[in-house]
Amino acid sequence: MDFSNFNGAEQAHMTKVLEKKQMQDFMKLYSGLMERCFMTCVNDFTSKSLTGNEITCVQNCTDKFLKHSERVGARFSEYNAEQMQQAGP
Amino acid sequence: MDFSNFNGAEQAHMTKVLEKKQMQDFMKLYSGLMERCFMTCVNDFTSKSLTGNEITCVQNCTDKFLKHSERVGARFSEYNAEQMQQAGP
Amino acid sequence: MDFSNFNGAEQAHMTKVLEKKQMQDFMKLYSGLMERCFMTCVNDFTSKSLTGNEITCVQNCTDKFLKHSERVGARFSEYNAEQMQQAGP
Amino acid sequence: IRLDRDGANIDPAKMEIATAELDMITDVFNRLVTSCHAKCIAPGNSTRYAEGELLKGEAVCIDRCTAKFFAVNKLVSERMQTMGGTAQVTGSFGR
Amino acid sequence: IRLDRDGANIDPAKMEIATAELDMITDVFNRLVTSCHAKCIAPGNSTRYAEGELLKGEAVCIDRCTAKFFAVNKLVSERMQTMGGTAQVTGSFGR
Amino acid sequence: IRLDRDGANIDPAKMEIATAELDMITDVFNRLVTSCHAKCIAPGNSTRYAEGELLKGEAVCIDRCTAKFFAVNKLVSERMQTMGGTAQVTGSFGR
Repeated sequence: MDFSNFNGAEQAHMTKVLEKKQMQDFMKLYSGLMERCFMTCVNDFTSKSLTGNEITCVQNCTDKFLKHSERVGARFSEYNAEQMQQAGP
Repeated sequence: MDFSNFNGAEQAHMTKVLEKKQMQDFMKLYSGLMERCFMTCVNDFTSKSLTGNEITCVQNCTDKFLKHSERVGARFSEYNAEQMQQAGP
Repeated sequence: MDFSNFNGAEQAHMTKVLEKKQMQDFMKLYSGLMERCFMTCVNDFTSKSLTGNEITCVQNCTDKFLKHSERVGARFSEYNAEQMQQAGP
Repeated sequence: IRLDRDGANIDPAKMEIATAELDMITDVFNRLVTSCHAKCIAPGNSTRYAEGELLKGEAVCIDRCTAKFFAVNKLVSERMQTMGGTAQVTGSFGR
Repeated sequence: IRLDRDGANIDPAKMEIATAELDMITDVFNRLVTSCHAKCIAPGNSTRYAEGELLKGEAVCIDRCTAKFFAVNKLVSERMQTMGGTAQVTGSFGR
Repeated sequence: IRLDRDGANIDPAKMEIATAELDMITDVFNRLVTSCHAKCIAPGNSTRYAEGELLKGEAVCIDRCTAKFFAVNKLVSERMQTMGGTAQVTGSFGR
């Protein structure tokens, strides 16, 4: 995204839009992660409480998903920077 | 959700937001239910009309999904009420 | 959708809503199609570049999905027209 | 009641209902595309996407799948009215 | 600060946060319905939807599934705070 | 044309396009995260989530998966332009 041809008011507006979108994204990432780890790790419904194995699995699943998402984000940024440079001045 | 620190105008605003959201939720539930029951029950494409078995399956699927969703909703409300009480005064 | 009981201002408003929705729809169709063809066609991660087979598969997947979506759209229009006629004057 | 530039009335409630109806139609259409793609295109192909054309059998399947999808739509909608689904479902949200 | 018809203050930031919270609750509820449906209703049925009632075993499963879903919700939420997840995740978007 | 508090112009059409572009980027990013998670993390694990670290093989897979995803993005986008996809697709909606 290139906002350089935006005036001050337009940049301020887009910053607000971006902030709202980032909050929504974070919530969606959170609930998506939770659903995914629940579906993968929890398979025993003979009791109401999580087993020790399920707890470990959910914690690892969460850690791994966040690291995965961070790594993909890094590659995504590099790619966008490259694209910007090729389009550049 | 605790709206007790909202003034009258703010409560009225949130009530409108809530009503709109409930309508959207209902539509999403409806189309999700329909897609799910279609995918599960309809597997024969040698004709344009539903077979007797397919009709029964779709009706049962709909009934069961609504009852499921109702039961989950009841547990969800209980949980939220508990959480509210623990946070409470 | 029947806009015949809308006045000029209301029709103009809905036309804008429709245009925005069509742009969003197109983007969603695009990204959905891309995800689907990626998931189906790309299964080898021993290298960074697409193989010849993967490229052919993605192109065919894209072509086929667009033709599929076009055909479904045609049936959908016919169905809506029928429904409108049955409701009609 | 809002006035547009030309002074004509725009009824916001009417606009909201029309927009919701449009959202609903779009949602149903998207699910129709996805469902019939899964039923007619994806599975039968052991050689995945060997061609970009719709095969004869796929085209026939799409037409039947679409017709059955509309029938299910009608069936579910009737069923939910019989069960008083609307009240139950939105009521079950616990708000 | 906006004034409504009666002259009362509406704080837009407060409204935005409340709306986001509502969206979050709805999203979690919808995922709960879908997940427990997949765990308790869909798979155990070899004869697909032979009846429209919830079977005894299904009802018990729903209650336990819901309890476990809330426990996972709490676990993941704590885990993300420990990892400073918020900063990492939104920061990783590269904007 | 709208004026903000400081009297500067805000072009609504420009804002709408920028917002749509942002939505698009977010949507693609989310699908990228999901797709490469399915390809690189989920399936290879017979012992499901025995550790919270990314394994060496997973990290390498993520990098390649991401590169291939961008290549598919480019391929599909070119293909749709060749087919005049835009017109066909939005035109097929029957409105």
